[in-house]
Amino acid sequence: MKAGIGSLDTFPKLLLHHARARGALPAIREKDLGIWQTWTWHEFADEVRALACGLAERGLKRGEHMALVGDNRPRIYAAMCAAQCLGAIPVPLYQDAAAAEMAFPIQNAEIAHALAEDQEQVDKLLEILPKCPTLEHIYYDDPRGLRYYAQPGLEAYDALLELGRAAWRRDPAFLEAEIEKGRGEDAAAMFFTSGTTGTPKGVVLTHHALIDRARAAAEMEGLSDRDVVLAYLPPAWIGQNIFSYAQPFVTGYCICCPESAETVMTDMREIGPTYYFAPPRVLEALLTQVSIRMEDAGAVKRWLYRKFMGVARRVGGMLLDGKRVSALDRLLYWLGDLLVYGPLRNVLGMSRVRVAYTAGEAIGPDLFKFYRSLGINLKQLYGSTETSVFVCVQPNGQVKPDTVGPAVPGVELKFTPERELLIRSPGLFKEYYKNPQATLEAKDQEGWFHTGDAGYFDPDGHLKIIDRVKDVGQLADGTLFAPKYLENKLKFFPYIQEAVAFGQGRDRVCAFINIDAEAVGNWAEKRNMPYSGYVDLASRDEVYELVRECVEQVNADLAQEPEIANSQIHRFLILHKVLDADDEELTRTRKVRRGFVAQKYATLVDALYAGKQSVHVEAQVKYEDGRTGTISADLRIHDAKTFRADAAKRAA
Amino acid sequence: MSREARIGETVLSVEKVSLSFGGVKALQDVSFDVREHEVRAIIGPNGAGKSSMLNVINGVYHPQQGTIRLRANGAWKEFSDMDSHEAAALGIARTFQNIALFKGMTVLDNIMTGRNLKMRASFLEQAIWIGRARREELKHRRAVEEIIDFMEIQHIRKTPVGRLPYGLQKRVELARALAAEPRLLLLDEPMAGMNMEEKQDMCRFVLDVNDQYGTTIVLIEHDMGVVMDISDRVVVLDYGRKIGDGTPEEIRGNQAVIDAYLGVAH
Amino acid sequence: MLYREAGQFKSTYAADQQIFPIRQDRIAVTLLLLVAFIGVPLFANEYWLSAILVPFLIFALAALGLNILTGYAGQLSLGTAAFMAVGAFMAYNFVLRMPWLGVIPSFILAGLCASAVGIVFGLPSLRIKGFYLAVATLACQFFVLWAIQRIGWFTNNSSTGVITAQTIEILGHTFDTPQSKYLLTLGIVAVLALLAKNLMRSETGRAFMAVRDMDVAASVIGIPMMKTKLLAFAISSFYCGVAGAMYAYTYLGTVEPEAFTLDLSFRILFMIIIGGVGSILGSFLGAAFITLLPIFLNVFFGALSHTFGLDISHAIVSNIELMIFGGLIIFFLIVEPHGLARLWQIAKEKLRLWPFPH
Amino acid sequence: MNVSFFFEVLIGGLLAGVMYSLVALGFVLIYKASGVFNFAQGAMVFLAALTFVSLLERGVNFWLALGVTLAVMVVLGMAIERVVLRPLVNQPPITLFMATIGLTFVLEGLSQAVWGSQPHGLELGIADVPMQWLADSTGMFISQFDLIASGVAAVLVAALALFFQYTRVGRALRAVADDHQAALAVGIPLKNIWAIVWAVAGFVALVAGMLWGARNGVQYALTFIALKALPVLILGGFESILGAIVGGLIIGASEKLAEVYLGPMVGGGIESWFAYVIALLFLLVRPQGLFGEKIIDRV
Repeated sequence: MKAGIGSLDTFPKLLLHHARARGALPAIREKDLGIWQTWTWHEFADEVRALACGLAERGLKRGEHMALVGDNRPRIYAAMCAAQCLGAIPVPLYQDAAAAEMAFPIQNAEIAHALAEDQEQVDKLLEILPKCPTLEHIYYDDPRGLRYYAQPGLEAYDALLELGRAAWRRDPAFLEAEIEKGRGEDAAAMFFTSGTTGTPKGVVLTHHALIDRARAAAEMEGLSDRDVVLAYLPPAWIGQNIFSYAQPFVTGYCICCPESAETVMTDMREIGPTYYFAPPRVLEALLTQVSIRMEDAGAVKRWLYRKFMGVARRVGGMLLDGKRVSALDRLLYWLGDLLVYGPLRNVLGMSRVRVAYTAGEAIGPDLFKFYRSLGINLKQLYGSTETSVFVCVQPNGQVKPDTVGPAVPGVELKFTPERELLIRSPGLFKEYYKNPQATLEAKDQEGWFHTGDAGYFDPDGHLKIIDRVKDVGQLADGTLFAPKYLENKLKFFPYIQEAVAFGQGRDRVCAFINIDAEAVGNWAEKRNMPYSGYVDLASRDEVYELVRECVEQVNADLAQEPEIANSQIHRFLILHKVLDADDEELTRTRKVRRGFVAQKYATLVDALYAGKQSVHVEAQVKYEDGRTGTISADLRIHDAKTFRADAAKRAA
Repeated sequence: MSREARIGETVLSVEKVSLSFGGVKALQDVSFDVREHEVRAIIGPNGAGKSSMLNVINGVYHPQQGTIRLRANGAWKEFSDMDSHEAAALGIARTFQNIALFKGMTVLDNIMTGRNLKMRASFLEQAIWIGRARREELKHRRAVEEIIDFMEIQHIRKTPVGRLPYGLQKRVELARALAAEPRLLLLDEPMAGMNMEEKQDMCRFVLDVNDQYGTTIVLIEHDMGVVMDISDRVVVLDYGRKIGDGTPEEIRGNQAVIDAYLGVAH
Repeated sequence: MLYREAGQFKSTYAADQQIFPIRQDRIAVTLLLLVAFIGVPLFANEYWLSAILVPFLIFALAALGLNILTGYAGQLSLGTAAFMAVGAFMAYNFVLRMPWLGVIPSFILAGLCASAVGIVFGLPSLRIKGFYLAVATLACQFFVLWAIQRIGWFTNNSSTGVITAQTIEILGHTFDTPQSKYLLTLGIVAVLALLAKNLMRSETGRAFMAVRDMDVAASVIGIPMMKTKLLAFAISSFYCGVAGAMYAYTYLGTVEPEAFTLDLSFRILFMIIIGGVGSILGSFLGAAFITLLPIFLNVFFGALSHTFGLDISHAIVSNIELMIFGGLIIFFLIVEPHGLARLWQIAKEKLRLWPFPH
Repeated sequence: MNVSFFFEVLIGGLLAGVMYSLVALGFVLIYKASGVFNFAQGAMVFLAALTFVSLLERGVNFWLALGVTLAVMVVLGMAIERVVLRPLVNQPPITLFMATIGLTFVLEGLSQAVWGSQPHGLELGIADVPMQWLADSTGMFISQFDLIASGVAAVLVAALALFFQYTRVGRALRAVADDHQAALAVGIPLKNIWAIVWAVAGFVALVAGMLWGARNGVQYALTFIALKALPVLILGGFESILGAIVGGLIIGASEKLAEVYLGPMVGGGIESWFAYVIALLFLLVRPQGLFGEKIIDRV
């Protein structure tokens, strides 16, 4: 389907449109200097124009790339659009990436211009400068600490803006013409996917792809210029960018940038977004926080919370889906809303949320139901960088915890015999930058994108994703082994932060566990158990006991599901360190890199299967400041009870 | 332009100052000068008269002998006896060894008090909250927010200072002093009682203040590492007398200073 | 719980610094004002208006005055009643001798006279602190009462020292019913409370608090000690003076100097201790508490003697009242030195975070 | 001007001053030991006198009544230490001061609730008449009662001075007054000391109550004598027994002289405030009082 997107076929054109149509409405807010500083669409357009002219003066040309390194800041988004005005392609980079990780994209795209948020980011760029000879211009937003930097080509954003304003006054027609030259088929942005293996790939997305998908989803949810979004995830991630750039440019809604990472909770409460997006790990962290804070509450509040959360679990989701509920339950839910759910939504900043999405990985059904039972319209979404996000979305009233909904209008789906999902959509990426080989592997001649995800449709036509095709394996006896599925089940317990399951080609399943230091720490304090830190906590008998109970509960659940009843976890150990993206054990989006972990901790895996009771480890860890150190510990391995899978036997 | 190149003419000169309390001689015949934009450290063993020296400079104590000369707006002002709020009006701000915040007020209000000298509205205008009073209040709020941003204390701006941990209180106190936009900033042991990380942060703030606002800084500090790192010149006091004056390198090699430090059992 | 603040964000400093930044508070205060200005005069009976609400408002204003001096600027005063006396008798003289002036200007001038007295007796505060100062303010209490009793001019040479307040007439309208007196009192108190709030949230208020919390530091950042302290005395006395004028005009009608004894000063001090030192809301809460407690006790002991047939004399009740007042003061100082206002603040904080405990 | 009349007034004033000193002494004792400015001292005087006189009126033997009253005051002192002061330890002095104002109300209410609020006469067997021999020889009319009362007060002061100087408890008290922390460190039981001090202050209150009660009657107005003692304290300093005595004499004398020579000019009744004005004027010159030490703000 080749639905037209009209004459406003690029983001700069959309911007000018909003500046005309709703110039006085807020386009972007930022908590800065104590208040929400606001740019209207008109002001934002002015800023973009000036910046574009400034960049042109400094030599940014059509087809070139420009790097953007920083947190969610109005100026980062302004620069994104300014580059697009000139036909250049913005490349947002993860602001928390190490300097070395930034080198590849800059070399790969031969980037000459970069905007850095502050001294920290400038330092990183200067560090890799010898490896990136193309990088000539580094602009910085916050001048603090940069006064004595003598690097040529280093220039303040404000200076660039001044330069641009002067140029704009001299020749306003230049920019108009440049914007007019833009076409929907042009590349709009390039996002580097972290990639669970190998080097990152630059995913090139066109204006058409992004605008088309953003609009399809916006129409489906009835988004308008009255909506408000909090931009708090890395702008280099498509999952944030689509909500804080593409969709506001399509609908004209306002995005809000928090003051800092530490104040996201408070800022969210102040803003009260109407449209919200959070990956499951954020929702999980929030729930953990709710549970911990509620444990500190007085007896009356705890009783109220327990009672009414029970009511909510029973009928909250049904009420949200518009199903029939008895009058008594309605009354109870109304009371609960007054005493618990309403205030809870309020302190979480979710009072005004009309539509909330979660995506990126599977979400525990209880976690998912928790938010829905509170009356928050949380829905699942399926998509990826290559598809401009929106592939499947659960429509209102048809929300299930274990599927991601039917295809969004315009998207075609089908499966290969190996259960791999294929997608054809106007939102598909153009190519992997300078990587025709990979492009060809991912997108076939007929335009089908091979997702690498395994799944199937349920009877209602909703897509259900189990795992990555390459990760879905078999135990030695040939039964299905879906490690991610197991891990997600484990991670739903508040005490377990991360889990890694092994079993491919083995006779049984074993697992690594990362405990949640905060939740378990709290639990320990309640029991007057002194401890010195994560490592100490992770080696306690009591904690092993706690985790064992969780594992056994998962086993009991698994015993109910015929296909994977054999995947019950027989043995586990609690890892001596927290898996960390800095140690490459997780991706930047915090997904476990299972292969890497298995390799790195091969001795531990062997010990699990060899039936040993304990194993000695020594591990290198990288601290935040870049230093490395060694941890050594004796890890104990515990057995967990497994359950007879009656159903499985009967099925067999 | 490098940092050193910004250091200019003398802005403060302490000449033969003596101070005593009922027979106890806190300072005897102390003279030294401070140049524009420099970071000047005063060091010495406990009881050497360091805090007294700061108290003399900003008018909390009045020396029995000697004068202080301060260059303000291109002209020299000479004084030996003035009130501390007059010193503030001349552009001298300071922090205290034992934190002297206003415990019952929020961080924001504490820092706002630092701008009291810049407010012109009468109390009647303030009571009615219109016109100049309101404008001033909003204008100075913005200026204070810049300082809050600078000192990275956004997350606590509305917290009563009494509830803050020690390290943050020190930071708030520095912020309050900065709010006055002083030309001369006196810091009395800004890093006392801090852990390593807090000390590093505070050093960075002191240097940033010096860089960004060009403020001349006189500081008392015990941690010799810190003093050697961040100060341009150092004065050494012992028993109320000056026993050394020069760059950190010179002080390191000064025998009198070494003796003074070895002589006391700290 | 009732505070639903999500989505209430500030995009200007003006919005951030308003008196009630939370929408729910603005609604509650508006409702309260509507009830006070419209509901109460319509429905309250004469006893409630004249014997409870009017004195409550007047005491609240006096407590507010004392709170400015003691709670905000940290200077303890035991001479509140004297400033009220100045206000009452000077208002009487202004109305008597300059009838063309009008009542409201007379009240203002009377307040200014109290300010002048306040400044004179505030002078010692430049040299002394704490209870030395408190004792010094006693001098004001005794001297002022003596002067009013001995100098005939103040009482228009009334042989008994008793004065009778003239009828209040503003712009041709006579305030002689309980309703109209209540409304006049309420109007004046509301306006003055607003002015006090504004003052306390701006530079003057911060200077007061700075002097209270740490005077050396205040001086070092440039706050002039003399001006600030004397201003605190002047403003505080002004409020007490106006309260005194209304005490004579809208509450008692006829007053004698003995109405303004040290006991009254203590009573008002108790209001701010119980209500909350350094809080405008506290002045009102404290005044309400101290005004209502005796009424409550009378009713309580009345019921007690009725049910058990005990004969509890008035003397006993008033002595028990003394003990309860004293006991409450000690209790509050030990348990909650910031009084009812802090309790309200804690409760509000809980409601804002509900269901979380912190 | 009549010289002998002047001396008569002066001596009368000085004798009255001794009585002021007696009350002021109660304040100083407590302030020295616990840093509390006990506004309730006046109420304690009232309570002591009222208890004593009520017991007498109920036919109790003089010495027994004295003993019982003393016991009441000691118990009260300890109760105050336990209930009021201990929970407020480490609070700013002004808070403690306000607490004692509250205490004043409690004590006043308590004494009247127990003993009733009607005034009582107290007869100690000393007539308040001029001493004839003195009047005959010098022409000055000096009250016999005043003289004896002063004598009692002087003995009491001397006894207290000896107590402080020569007893173990007295030395501990002085140590506590100098430095609480240090006293704690060397093992002086602070709480016991406070209780003792309050008990001693109760005793002083009893003596003052008896003397003042005998002179003016035992009634509510007795509480106001505390207000008389306050200017004495400002003048003499809160920490000095000597200051209380000298201050009392100065206030007593100047007040009487002013009343006689200045009073008629301004309409009389200036006793109520004149002492305060003297104290205030004095403060402007010497903020630390007669014998107080200069305080330097350490910053």
